[in-house]
Amino acid sequence: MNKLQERATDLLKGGTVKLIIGFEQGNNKIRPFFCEKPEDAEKLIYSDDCSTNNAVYLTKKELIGDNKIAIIATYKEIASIIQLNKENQIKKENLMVLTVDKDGDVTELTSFEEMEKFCEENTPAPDPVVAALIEKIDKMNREERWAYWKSELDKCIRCYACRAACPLCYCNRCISEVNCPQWLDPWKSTLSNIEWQINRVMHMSGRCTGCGACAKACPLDLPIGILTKKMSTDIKEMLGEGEGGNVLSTFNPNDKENFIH
Amino acid sequence: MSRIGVFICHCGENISATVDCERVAQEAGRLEGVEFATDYKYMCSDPGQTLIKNAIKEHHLDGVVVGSCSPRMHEATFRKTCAEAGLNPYMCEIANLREHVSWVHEKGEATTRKAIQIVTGLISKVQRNKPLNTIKVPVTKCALVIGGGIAGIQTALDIANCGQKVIMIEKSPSIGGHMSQLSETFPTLDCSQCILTPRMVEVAQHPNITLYTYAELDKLEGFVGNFKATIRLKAKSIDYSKCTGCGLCTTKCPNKKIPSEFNEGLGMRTAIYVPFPQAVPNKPVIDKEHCLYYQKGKCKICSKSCPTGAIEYDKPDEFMTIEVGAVVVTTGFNVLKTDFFPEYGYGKYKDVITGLQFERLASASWPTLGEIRRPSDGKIPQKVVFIACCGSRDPAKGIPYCSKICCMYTAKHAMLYQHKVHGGDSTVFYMDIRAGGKNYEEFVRRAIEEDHVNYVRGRVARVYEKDGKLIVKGVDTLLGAEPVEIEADMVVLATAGVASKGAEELAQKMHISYDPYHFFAEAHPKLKPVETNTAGIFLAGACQAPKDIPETVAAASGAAVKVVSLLSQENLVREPIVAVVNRCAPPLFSTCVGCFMCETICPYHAIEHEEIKDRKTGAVIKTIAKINPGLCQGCGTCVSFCRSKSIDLEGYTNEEMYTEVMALLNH
Amino acid sequence: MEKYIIKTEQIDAWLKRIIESVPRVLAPVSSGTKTEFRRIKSPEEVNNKSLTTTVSAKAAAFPPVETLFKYQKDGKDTTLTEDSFDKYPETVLWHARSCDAMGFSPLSAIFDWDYKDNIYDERRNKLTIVTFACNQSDECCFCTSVGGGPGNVEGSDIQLTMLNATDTLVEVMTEKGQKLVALLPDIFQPLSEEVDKEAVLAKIPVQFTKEEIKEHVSNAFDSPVWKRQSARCLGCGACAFVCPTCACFDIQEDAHGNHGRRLRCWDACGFSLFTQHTSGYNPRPTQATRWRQRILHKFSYMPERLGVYGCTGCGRCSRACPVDMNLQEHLISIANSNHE
Amino acid sequence: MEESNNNFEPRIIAFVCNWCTYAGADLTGTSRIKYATNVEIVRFPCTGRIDFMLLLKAFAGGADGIIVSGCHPNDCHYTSGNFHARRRWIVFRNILNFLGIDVQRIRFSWVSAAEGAKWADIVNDTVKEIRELGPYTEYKKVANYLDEEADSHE
Repeated sequence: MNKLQERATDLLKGGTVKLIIGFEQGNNKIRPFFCEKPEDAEKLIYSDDCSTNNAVYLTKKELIGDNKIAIIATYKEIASIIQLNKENQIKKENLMVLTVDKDGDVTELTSFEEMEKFCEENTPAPDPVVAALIEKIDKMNREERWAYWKSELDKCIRCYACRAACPLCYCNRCISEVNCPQWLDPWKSTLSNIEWQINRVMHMSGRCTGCGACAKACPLDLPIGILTKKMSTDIKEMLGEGEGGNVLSTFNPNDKENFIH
Repeated sequence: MSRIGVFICHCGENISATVDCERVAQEAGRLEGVEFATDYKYMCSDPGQTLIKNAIKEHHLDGVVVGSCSPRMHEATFRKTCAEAGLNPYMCEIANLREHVSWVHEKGEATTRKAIQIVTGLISKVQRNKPLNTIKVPVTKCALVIGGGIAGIQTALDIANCGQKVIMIEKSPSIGGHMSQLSETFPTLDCSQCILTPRMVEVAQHPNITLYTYAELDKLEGFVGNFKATIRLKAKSIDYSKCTGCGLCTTKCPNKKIPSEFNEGLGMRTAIYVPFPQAVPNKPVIDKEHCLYYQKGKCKICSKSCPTGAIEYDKPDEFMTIEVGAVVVTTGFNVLKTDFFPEYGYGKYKDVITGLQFERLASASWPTLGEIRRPSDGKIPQKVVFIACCGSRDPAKGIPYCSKICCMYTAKHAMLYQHKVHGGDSTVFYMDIRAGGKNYEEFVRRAIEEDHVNYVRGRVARVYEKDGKLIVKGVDTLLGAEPVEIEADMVVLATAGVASKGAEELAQKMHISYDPYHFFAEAHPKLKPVETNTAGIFLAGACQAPKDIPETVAAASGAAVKVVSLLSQENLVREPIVAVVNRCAPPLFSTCVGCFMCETICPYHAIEHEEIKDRKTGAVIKTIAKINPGLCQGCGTCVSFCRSKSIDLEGYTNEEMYTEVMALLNH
Repeated sequence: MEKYIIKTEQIDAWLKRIIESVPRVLAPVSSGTKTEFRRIKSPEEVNNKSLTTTVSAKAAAFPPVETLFKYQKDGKDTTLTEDSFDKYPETVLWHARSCDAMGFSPLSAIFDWDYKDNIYDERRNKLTIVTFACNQSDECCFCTSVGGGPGNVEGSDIQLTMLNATDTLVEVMTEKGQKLVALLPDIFQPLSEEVDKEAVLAKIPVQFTKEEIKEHVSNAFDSPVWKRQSARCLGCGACAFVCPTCACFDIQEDAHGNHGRRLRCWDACGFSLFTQHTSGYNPRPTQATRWRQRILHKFSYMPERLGVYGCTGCGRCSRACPVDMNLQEHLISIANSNHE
Repeated sequence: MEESNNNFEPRIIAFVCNWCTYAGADLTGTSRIKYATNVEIVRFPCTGRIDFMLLLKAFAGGADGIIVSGCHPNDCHYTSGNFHARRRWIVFRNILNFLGIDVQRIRFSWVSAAEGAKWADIVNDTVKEIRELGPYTEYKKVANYLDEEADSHE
């Protein structure tokens, strides 16, 4: 057993935590793993190749209950945990955040300061593919952009995997499920597919941690991740960093724009 | 199925001249859910209103759309009409066919078409409207006045004289504020204390006013009509029920070298002290910072000398919670100290003083009995220079605004000096003379023409000492920027009026806004000058911006009327246009997920946390947002921000607005 | 059943003729990194290399959204209009797989269970399915474990099997299939000698039998297995939307004031609101209960009530799942369990 | 359906706040300043209340152009609603633009209760501009998804 598995075994045996959310080897890919029994700890692996952001499970009451749990976290999970905490969605006293370094050593991040520091030190390099695609679309004229997105989003089957995979899409009732009024047509249509993505991006404004789980979850591999990425980059440019990941519910009297006459 | 009534007003010919009102009514009548539609010459007239009332009753209407002038004109009228006929007034919508249609378009098909569209949109909206009831908030019939200067005194007396209770708190040991420090007042030169002290006494003796001096606001919670204020009663170290105010202790106190606040540091006081002879209450407090007993543990001379045994050293600060319906903030201002101006002597020349210090020198209650003697050696200054706009109107000093009172008091100072020092020579350096006010300009002219004060338009570059004289180097811009140099005996700086110390902190405690200079912000610069953005909190006096006494008193009386009109109501009746967080059946209870990102969006701090608890165990199931209807003003910013659409705005709900937009487009 | 041999290089000519003759031909087309059934205008558009499309072929007869009827209100009168069936085009589903073809039988069983769903039936009847037998497979495929196979002809009107570099076996199962052959009859050579079709098919090992699964799950309603298996499930609808047999739909109103239409659109039992009552009560309150429903419906309720299993082993759900909820793996674990 | 731009009459919905722009438009009326009939006003308490979804819905409902208008910065009746709205529009407009939605069709403005003439100008300018852009056909087309032959989507 490696150090992670040993630590996990100890935590579960000693009853420190009821559950450890981590990773295991799945079919050709790394997948989330819920480890409840010490004897399962040997299945735990550490990898930042998992397409899922496991912080998504931290807001699922049916899984967590009021138990103390541990999460084996990569940059993605930690960035989301920080944001979830700002949004009052985390009970810190019930959550143990564990990271594994290059040597396999397990470290517990006990405070949000430590988590912030971890994120600063481990910020992944931007995805060049995403950047290239954004650049490509930025260079298109408006008609081309519309044609591009119309054809891409026309494919969307509205399975909402993008929503389900996002740790920050934790609403009990999503706007897509509101029917008085029916903001979004609940059926697949080009318009409501586009509107859905606009809503997703607006709702993520300033909150998105850029983990990319939405895009990776899309069964049709639609380029929806670049929407949030583009929004995050531009928001920083247009409005600055925003306070506490909270861009649309704060303001600066000196916000600059050039389109209000 | 709805039963909507549509009433199209011709407004004489104001609407019907360009809109085919009859056709609008006809087309509206064909829409689904419309039970009755008609047009009439003057819908707001008595017969017009009767027509509406009769139709409501006869056709059992459950919603009304009136196509008429702007809702800003007659919405209240028609809502009242509906209410009189038994229909909930919020089931009435106004289509603006006059200001937005007939008056801005030529006669024609397009104009009538637009009128029909607008009416159609509102018919759809009103079908989604819900009956709303005005919100009643009980009112605690007592006002809190923070600050006992002239603003607070005037406010408190006006409120109290209307029969309402007032609690006044003042952070210093006596009320009176800056006005009590002044010598004479412009433009009449009557004695400040003579007009003020009777009012101070009146405050102390008024049956409706409870005065707490040496007291500060610690916390303010609640909302209009229902504030809960926590007051810190700073320990005075004296039992006022025993103290007779004989003053023996103050004569015995060994520490006599403490700069007196009242005398702006020009005079000294003891550690146990009454700030000034006319103080209200006229009983001492112990200044712990300078008291030998508190600092070194030894002395107690005051205690030994007190004939009634009123000294109590060990009493801590106390906290008192009071419930009030309204708050008036009258915390006044400060003036910049001279050390703010290195070019004028850096606070190092004793004879460079502020205007407020000059007030003390010229005051009849000063040891010289009003004879002007300079601080350094007590000589009568033969040459005095007054420098206006010290800091004010100087963005480089961080004070771009005009302090407003300086022009007048500088004229007054120069005049007083000329009156008191015969043959004295006074010069005023000024940028502009701003003497707007009743008898103000005449006053300044008098100083110049009758009292021969030398007014020089120009700025002073430097003041420095040379051979016992203060050399004032300036420029006279009216004489072609001619340099001017004056050898003065004393220099008086009209230093800028600034927000009082701690204003920012106080504003944050009360959730009221303030400007970049920490002056408190009024709700509207013209139409709501004494209101703040927080309902139930009012402003008066120089805490809002530099103000002179007449202005302060006027504002104070204005604020008092606002308070009285609020307190005279049993219940506050508020428009029910407020935001609400939805509630639904368990296990969800509300679609609100409690992210509380809406908290920062609300300008009124109306969003609170509500815990939903298990009925049996009391365990918290979830925490959701709750809008305090007493605080919410109905802007709806939270509504459009909420991601899960868990907040809605009564009167402008998501469904109502969505339906109206879609109906306008006939979609 | 008729069997022919066709030169592989001539297939495109045949397809071209089909495209010219049939109003709508759907075939796998590359779409970004994925392959999907799309309407094609020429044989070149077809992606012959793909194993399966992400989304199944069910949309050919059960589109993601379709109009049931339209209404127009005039004052107090309402007029309903149903779409004419002529609107539904004759369609050829080209280059489908056995598992796609097999999927239409559970779909039909659901839509025609008690009430005959005319709209579905009409679309289904106008559909001719040309499958290509699989000579490759991936780790998600398990058709052989649920009664299908890479060369299974159930549901196909025609099945093509590439025998070698030049020759393709053509098995014509139905009259509909025969009609397609008749479009270019000259290229089809009658089969002169028996060919070994099995030899060229992908080898997909049988892991369990569907009957075995049925027996296990039918007694496992209260088993903890559901919670364990579904722990990582995110509750999206990807598996249901790509599934060839998932037929859950929602009835929606597309209302615009005085006119509108009633629609049928895809829904998914994995969504938490799928069974949410107006009262707030949800009989399937957790993902575990929703996962159980999914498995039981396919492997217990459907065979019991409709005599057909709701799974073709196509593996699409496993490929689409963002968290690797591998159906085959879960079914193997169920098959190996002892009624927990 | 396609109209030629010459006799094309755009449909424009104006989303305005009650305290500034609505009152400003009232002043346009009291001042008897004439403007184009193509704009219909929807009254909101504050620009902060204007949901970005309503703008999208207006396009979906067939609007060719949109006006959004409220109090000038620092003049908001509710202190900061317009500041919040401004941020929202900055982000929203950016996203729409990236998606290729024609942001030229949304005119944002500040019109105070005293700017009756400005309101007339804004309406006339917007109508002129939208008339030049023509009907927003491409958006209407996706909005009418179900009108298209449904099977052609597959």
